[in-house]
Amino acid sequence: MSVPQNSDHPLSPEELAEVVARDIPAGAYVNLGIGQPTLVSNYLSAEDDVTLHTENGMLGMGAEAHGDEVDPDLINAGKIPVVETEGCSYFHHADSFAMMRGGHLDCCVLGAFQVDQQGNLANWHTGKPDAIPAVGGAMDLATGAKQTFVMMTLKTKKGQSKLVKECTMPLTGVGCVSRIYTDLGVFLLEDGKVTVRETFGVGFDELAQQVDVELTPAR
Amino acid sequence: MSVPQNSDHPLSPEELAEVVARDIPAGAYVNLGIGQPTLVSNYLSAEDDVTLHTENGMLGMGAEAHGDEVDPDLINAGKIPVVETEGCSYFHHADSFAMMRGGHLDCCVLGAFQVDQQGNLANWHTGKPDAIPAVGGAMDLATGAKQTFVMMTLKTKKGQSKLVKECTMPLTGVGCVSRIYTDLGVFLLEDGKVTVRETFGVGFDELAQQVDVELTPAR
Amino acid sequence: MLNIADSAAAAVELIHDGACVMIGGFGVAGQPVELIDALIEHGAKDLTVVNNNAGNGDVGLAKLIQLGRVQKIICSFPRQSDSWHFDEKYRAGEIELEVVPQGNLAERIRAAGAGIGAFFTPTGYGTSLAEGKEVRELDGKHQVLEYPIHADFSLTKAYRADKAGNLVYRKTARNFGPIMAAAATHSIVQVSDIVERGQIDPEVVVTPGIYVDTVVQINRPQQQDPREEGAA
Amino acid sequence: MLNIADSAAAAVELIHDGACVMIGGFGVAGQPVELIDALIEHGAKDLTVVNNNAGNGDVGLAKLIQLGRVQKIICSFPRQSDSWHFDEKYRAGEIELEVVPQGNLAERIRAAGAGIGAFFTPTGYGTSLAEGKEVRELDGKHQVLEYPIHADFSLTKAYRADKAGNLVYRKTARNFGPIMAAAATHSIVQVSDIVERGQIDPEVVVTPGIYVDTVVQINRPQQQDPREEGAA
Repeated sequence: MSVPQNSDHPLSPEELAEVVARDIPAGAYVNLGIGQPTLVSNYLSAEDDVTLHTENGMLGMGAEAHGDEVDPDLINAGKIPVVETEGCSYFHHADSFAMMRGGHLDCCVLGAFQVDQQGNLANWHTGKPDAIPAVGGAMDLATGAKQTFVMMTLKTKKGQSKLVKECTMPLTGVGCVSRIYTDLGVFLLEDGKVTVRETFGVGFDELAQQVDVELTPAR
Repeated sequence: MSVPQNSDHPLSPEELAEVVARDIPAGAYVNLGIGQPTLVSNYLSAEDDVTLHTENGMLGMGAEAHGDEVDPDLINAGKIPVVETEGCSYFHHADSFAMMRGGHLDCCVLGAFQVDQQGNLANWHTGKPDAIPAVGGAMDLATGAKQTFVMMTLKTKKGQSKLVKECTMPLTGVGCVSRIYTDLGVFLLEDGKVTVRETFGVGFDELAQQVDVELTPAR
Repeated sequence: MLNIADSAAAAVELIHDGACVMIGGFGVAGQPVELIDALIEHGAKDLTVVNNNAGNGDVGLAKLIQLGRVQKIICSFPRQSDSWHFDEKYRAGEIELEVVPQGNLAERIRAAGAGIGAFFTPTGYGTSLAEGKEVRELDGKHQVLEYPIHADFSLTKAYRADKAGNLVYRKTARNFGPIMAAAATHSIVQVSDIVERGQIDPEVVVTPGIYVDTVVQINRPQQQDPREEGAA
Repeated sequence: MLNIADSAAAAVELIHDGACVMIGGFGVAGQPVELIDALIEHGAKDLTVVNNNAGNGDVGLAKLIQLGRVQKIICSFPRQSDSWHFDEKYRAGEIELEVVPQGNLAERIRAAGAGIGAFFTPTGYGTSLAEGKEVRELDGKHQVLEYPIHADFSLTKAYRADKAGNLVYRKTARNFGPIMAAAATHSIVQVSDIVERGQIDPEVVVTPGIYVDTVVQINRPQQQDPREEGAA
């Protein structure tokens, strides 16, 4: 088994964000979902020339705004005030989602409740019968980008793997996830096969025991 | 028969353009087709506050440009250089035709080869087997506006009526024409019935004999 | 022809019981606060509201819902930490909800303004939100048939209008404004500023005046701090 | 990442035999004259071309057709007083023609860029151009199902680009530029001017840089007098 264990401890969200950031190609157009994925922006440098998209109508979104920078007319999809970057642009909602749906974003990084080995994603609805359904842009993001990466802890607070054979929660998108970044390892999904690229704080064999999905080591 | 004969001679294209212009409500958004309909703009005054649309991406199109006014980047759908008016705006082709298709134009004035009593329009193709088909924006114009007016001579050069029971030429649009302005009279179309509103240089009875469609006098 | 209303109250006076009303804004950005307040005062009921959310706190759309004036809401994200009035009405079975993925919501609104009768979109395929909908495989993807959302009225906010009704917006406050104005039979827009024709460069007009029926100038629109509103 | 090409020749070098190439412009306005000339020099053949017309006179697209390099053309108005090269090839059965109503052409190009798999449009219903196409009655109108037009490359002209690839246009030269850049896998744009990031106001960007792959600066683009071109 030749899977590299690249850390002696499970990664913190910040450490994991750095791993994701390293994998985003220079010059890419990227949408970072609300929550953990937002951290990725902290590890993108100017030389990476990565342009951030926010689905409420902006390319070239900058960092969170503070103090006098706050402009109520300039917020991100999480409704947090942000700033402009040089070369940014604004457009309306239909144009913004056309950009996404049309496959123009190189990559989208999303959180998840569950991902299964077919790349199906569940991240919008816990499926509880009394929960009010609320999807926002989750389904559009899941299916629109050239590549959809998931970033999550591998396990729930109760210790259950979120990487599953088949999602039991309501789906957000079908076969859309190509890569999963977790605190315990990075998983590549292709044609129903789950390959482990690297692990963190755990060996491949130990990891394989904790997940009810057949894992293949990367060559 | 109470149809007013409002001229002692058949109207010239300029006189007819003036009749059409009088019928365009103040404040309307209008598209004037290539050819005779273009003349209508000469009889719209500033108080009418009529805004002209040109399908190649402009609202608030002004008059034909002359001399130093000519800007190769500012042309109308007939590829004639025009000027701006105050309050004009530019947009791309998809937005321009969305504006038309979405029913936002109050009125469109078009030329025609034939119109039939069902309001079907033929104005893009003579139907000759060796003719190369070329439609441009004709079909979009025919069906997009709230009202489509036709402006034409009632007869062909060979003396045949262009107002017919059923179009024999290839259609541009189905049931789209609500009014026909001709040198010999104005016809209103509704539910397959053709009403004559007024005549020019000819009485109602004489006109009725020249057209192979049942004509009803306006009350 | 453009109607320049004297007040927000005058701007919304034609809104009738049973109307479908689109309300612009994403979070606080682009929210036509004064027009919504005027609609609350106005009293129209049995409304269908199209908005990205289902109201926050105790004001604006949330207030309209609390008052029982909204019969149905079409939105992408009704569940927020402070959407208690919607929650209550929904759980009591007093409000109908149609949840639409945000991009499909935007495209359906755009389709209404653009005269498109229906379109196939990959978003939502295989999910509960596409249940019972027609599906086709196109361009190698399963796609769902979606229909336009038309409205009787739209309430939106822009930055500036000229007297031809041309609009420009500010930053991400543009969001749903342009497409809602085009999708509504009667669009009502609040702006901070109304200028003469020719005072907005024709190259930078975002919403051409043809889409605008009524504008009202609200000099200093209310605007919450974005942080005071729940995330979505 | 934006590729700033040194010359029109370098800008078009990736165009391969058999490619589908969209060419912007309506009449002379927005015609990417230098890019078309570079494509003529380049030599790519068996092309499918998407343009509003089918060439005029003996230059540009007409020349490309004359040289037998265009296998198929998708356009709204191929018949013009000076489209003799197209006429000749068409009558000789040497070029395939798909005539599309101009608004459907624009919307099909837009659909390709926007990821829409198909859409229903009223334009063309009941005409020979809709023969054999699927029809549905929607919103009280018969509507025809139309599919997106994707392209491998687009050649368009804008006024100015910044180094993020953001574009602005001039007047009616905007026409097909924004939608073709979005519909093509690789968009190539000639501009009169390239400026630094931040030199174009983000509010007035018409084509965001995400849609632009290659730009080339042509300082003084050729431009015919509009009157020298046939009407359509």
